[in-house]
Amino acid sequence: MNASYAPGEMMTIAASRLLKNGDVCFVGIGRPNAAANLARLTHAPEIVLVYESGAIGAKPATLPISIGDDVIAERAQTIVSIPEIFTYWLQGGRIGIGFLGAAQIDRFANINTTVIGSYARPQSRLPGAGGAPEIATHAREVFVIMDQSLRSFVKKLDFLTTVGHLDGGDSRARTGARGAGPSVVITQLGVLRPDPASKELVLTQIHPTASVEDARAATGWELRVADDCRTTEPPTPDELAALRALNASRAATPRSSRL
Amino acid sequence: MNASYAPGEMMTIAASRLLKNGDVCFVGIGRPNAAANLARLTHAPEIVLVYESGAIGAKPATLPISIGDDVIAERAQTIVSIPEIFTYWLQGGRIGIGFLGAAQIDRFANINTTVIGSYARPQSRLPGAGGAPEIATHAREVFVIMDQSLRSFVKKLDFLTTVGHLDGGDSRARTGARGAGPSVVITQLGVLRPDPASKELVLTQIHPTASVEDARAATGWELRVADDCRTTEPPTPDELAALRALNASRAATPRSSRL
Amino acid sequence: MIVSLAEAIEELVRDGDSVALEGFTHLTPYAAGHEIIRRRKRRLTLVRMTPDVLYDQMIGAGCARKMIFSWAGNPGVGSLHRFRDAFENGWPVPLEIEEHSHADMAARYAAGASGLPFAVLRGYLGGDLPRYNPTIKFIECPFTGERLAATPALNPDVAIVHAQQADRKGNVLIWGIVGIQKEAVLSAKRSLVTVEELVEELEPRANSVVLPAWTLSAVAVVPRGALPSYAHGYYPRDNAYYERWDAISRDRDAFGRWLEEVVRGG
Amino acid sequence: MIVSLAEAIEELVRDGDSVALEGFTHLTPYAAGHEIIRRRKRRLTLVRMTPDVLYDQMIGAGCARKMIFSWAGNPGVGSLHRFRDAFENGWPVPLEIEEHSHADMAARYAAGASGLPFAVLRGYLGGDLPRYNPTIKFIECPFTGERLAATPALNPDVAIVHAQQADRKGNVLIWGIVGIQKEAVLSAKRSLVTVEELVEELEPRANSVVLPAWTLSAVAVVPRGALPSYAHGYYPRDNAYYERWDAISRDRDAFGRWLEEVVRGG
Repeated sequence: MNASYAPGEMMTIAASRLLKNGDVCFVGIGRPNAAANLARLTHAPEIVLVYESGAIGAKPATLPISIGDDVIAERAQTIVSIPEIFTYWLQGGRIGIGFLGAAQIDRFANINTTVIGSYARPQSRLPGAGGAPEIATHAREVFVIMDQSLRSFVKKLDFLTTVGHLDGGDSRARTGARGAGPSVVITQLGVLRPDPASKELVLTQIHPTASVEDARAATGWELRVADDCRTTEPPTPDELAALRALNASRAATPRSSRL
Repeated sequence: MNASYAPGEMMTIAASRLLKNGDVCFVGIGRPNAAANLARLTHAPEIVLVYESGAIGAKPATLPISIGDDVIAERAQTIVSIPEIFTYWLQGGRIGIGFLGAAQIDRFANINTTVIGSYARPQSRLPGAGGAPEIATHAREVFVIMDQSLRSFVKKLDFLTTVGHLDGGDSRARTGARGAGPSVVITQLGVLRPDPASKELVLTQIHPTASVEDARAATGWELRVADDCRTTEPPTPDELAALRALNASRAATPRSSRL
Repeated sequence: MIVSLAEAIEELVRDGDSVALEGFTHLTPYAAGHEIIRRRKRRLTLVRMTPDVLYDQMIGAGCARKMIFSWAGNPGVGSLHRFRDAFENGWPVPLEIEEHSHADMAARYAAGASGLPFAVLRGYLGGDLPRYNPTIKFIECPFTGERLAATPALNPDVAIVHAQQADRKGNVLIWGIVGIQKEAVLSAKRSLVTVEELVEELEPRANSVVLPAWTLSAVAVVPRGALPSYAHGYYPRDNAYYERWDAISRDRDAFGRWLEEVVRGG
Repeated sequence: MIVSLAEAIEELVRDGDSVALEGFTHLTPYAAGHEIIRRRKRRLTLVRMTPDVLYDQMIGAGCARKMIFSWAGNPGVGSLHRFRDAFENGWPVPLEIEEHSHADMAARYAAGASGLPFAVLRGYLGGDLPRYNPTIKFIECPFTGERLAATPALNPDVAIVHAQQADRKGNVLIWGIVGIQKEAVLSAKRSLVTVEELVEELEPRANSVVLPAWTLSAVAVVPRGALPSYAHGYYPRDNAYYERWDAISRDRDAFGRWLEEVVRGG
């Protein structure tokens, strides 16, 4: 079977491949959650999933809709309070990978999840910081997964919620942030990684469903492309099957309710 | 039955009478522990005993030897970590009565549990601060129970481990301490309470086994005696029986062990 | 100690109070929030790490003049339209906001519960939040000289949380995702816990939190009091409710009809 | 991950290290401390809230050059005579001390576990400890101006604790008085947990602490490894041992005989 697949599926699968067995991953909601659980159900059964709701070593039986769902609690190794998860576990430097989504990103992988437009008069009001600023500060490295478009890959963020590589170079390290910052950005078009010196995001992989031109056209700055930019391996049938089963497991809640 | 009793028994019983049903009492080891548990087993069954080992609502079946004993853990309402007991519970202002022992006390109920003699060349090295400084700072009031003698009731402490009323008057309040400080000192001779204005300890009760002269002779400063200094009610047979049963319950550990 | 929900809200929540109805996805105290709406409490400062549909409802009903938070949204669905209407258009009353990160809010509650005036965290360096929120300051470590964020302790006038069980004396047991509920209660001047049921004896289990009766102002028995959020061991989250809220909340009239129904005793 | 005690101590504890063997009456890691004596580790900074007989033994054996603590004694019995001999007479080697209060030490461990460089507490105002301990400083709250104590985070080179159980992957379960063990482990650069037994599956219960294997450097199975202290659910405290220690520790020769026996493999 060599089923066709959606770009979003490629994105989640490409992200899940980057997670290794035994990694300790602080999982944001949405695509990070799907990718991290896909990794756990495929090649990384011993991955340690940590959720900001306080669950450590979570093994959700179905895909949680929110990071505080009961399926996250039910088979977690332990559950701690929210102050503890952010102090002893995240700020304490115990997290290997912080896995985030984002609404806007710039060329140095700084992230906006606060507002599009002005703060006082938003064009679109986003949820805000949540755990992201400190996840990005303290995790040893950060993965970002998000849709790539001219709306999201912008020259200048409307609001700098979460510091990635700040102004590039060593500007992030000079803030005192202990983790190394974003090491990879996965989109529906490809994979970007910061240049080791300048920290500017460089396209290093393009998915089979997209072209380098697509990626350039979906980026609000002049996108750098690696000389050795390679094509992502397409999803294997096993990966696709596992991802689809995971998505199908998401709680359907047919129960009616008064509003 | 009107059994005779030891001054130490009178002291513990006099202290236990000061604890009321429903009080939340942070219990130090030694006599505070005996007095608090006696209160729980007699007139104050709903007293809430909190131990710095993290036990909240402890109801030890036998008298614990140390504040971390298993009998404290076994029937406690909940057990929290040591950082939590000192932050959310003690410093958070949830403790009504801090109940302390002491090696030395001065006329303003300041306490030394660190050293007799000089710090570098101790004549007697005591255990140190433990939880006492913060218990005395944060509890709404503080009870002190200790033997009264010229060695212990001193004009000047060798070391000020735990602030009582500091230099008297409002000097304690000016440190920023939130609790009201020591409200009573119970000894084998009687009971002392701070003068409302000067905060100097005043003898307000004398036990039937002692005289005011005994108390004066066992005090290293000129002891003030209240005009209405009264004689403590002697132990009732029930109180004595309960205290003796409690003391007898102390773990005997007949088990031999290699050293 | 154990009172009706109506009594508890009337007694404990006063116009102008800062009120934290906490719950991290799990155990959101919806019934209590709806009672606040019904009793027409006004000018509240609503505090919560993750304001979701409940605060959208309370804001739409005109209960709030300010919201302090770190993540506001209808999880998995989208924006909070009543919140946006209040913040952007002042409808039905103007809403001020004060925004932090989760780590900060958690530290602020913990500081409040600990009797400290402020919290310290490694964070915010380089980001925009401190430019918009003057309560975020920076201090130097007196030992290393490092620059750290400092924010004021949270001590709400009232904290309200929902829990699974209380015993007849009013001791409370919470399990599953325990979130920030303990800290919210211990940081507040007054507190109310609504519970699914009264039991003869609490049986603490792994990862459970016990709140002794003497740390609380009141307990009210409100079965299904967390719906449409979930109560671990009792009922699942009603995800459809959150989805339906999107349409209702987008429209002032549809919201008005929802509100009338709640006020009538829904 | 799961190694012998001898291997673990040899690998993890290095001459000159700061070492925290924690346990608040409960679960004191005696076997590990005796192994440190046997392997003749030297110039250690011994950190513990409540140093008792174990640290007296390690100090008498010449392992330590400094002790950081908040309450030192043989609980219910009296002084630590080997500690006094080292501090007052430099026997067998001079011992420096650094003294705090419990609340401070607990806050220092918590700060260390939290990746913060210092801890803040309300305390010490008016007392003598800050005059003798220059690591206790005072800072001003940036919001209220209040004066608060600040002390440096504890991040020992090694933390050693004893627990009831581990599973075969090295995940650890502690219950009963959980004390400061979690914070000690999470604050340390390296860590060893000795356990009563290996079990197929951990069963967390009320008030228990789970330390995932990936937070630890090593686990060693050492049944009765906390004796003469107690292990909740396994054995009671051997109070007679603590009483007998008083006579042994008062006398250098009696102590020397005890030491020989331990080194021979007691």
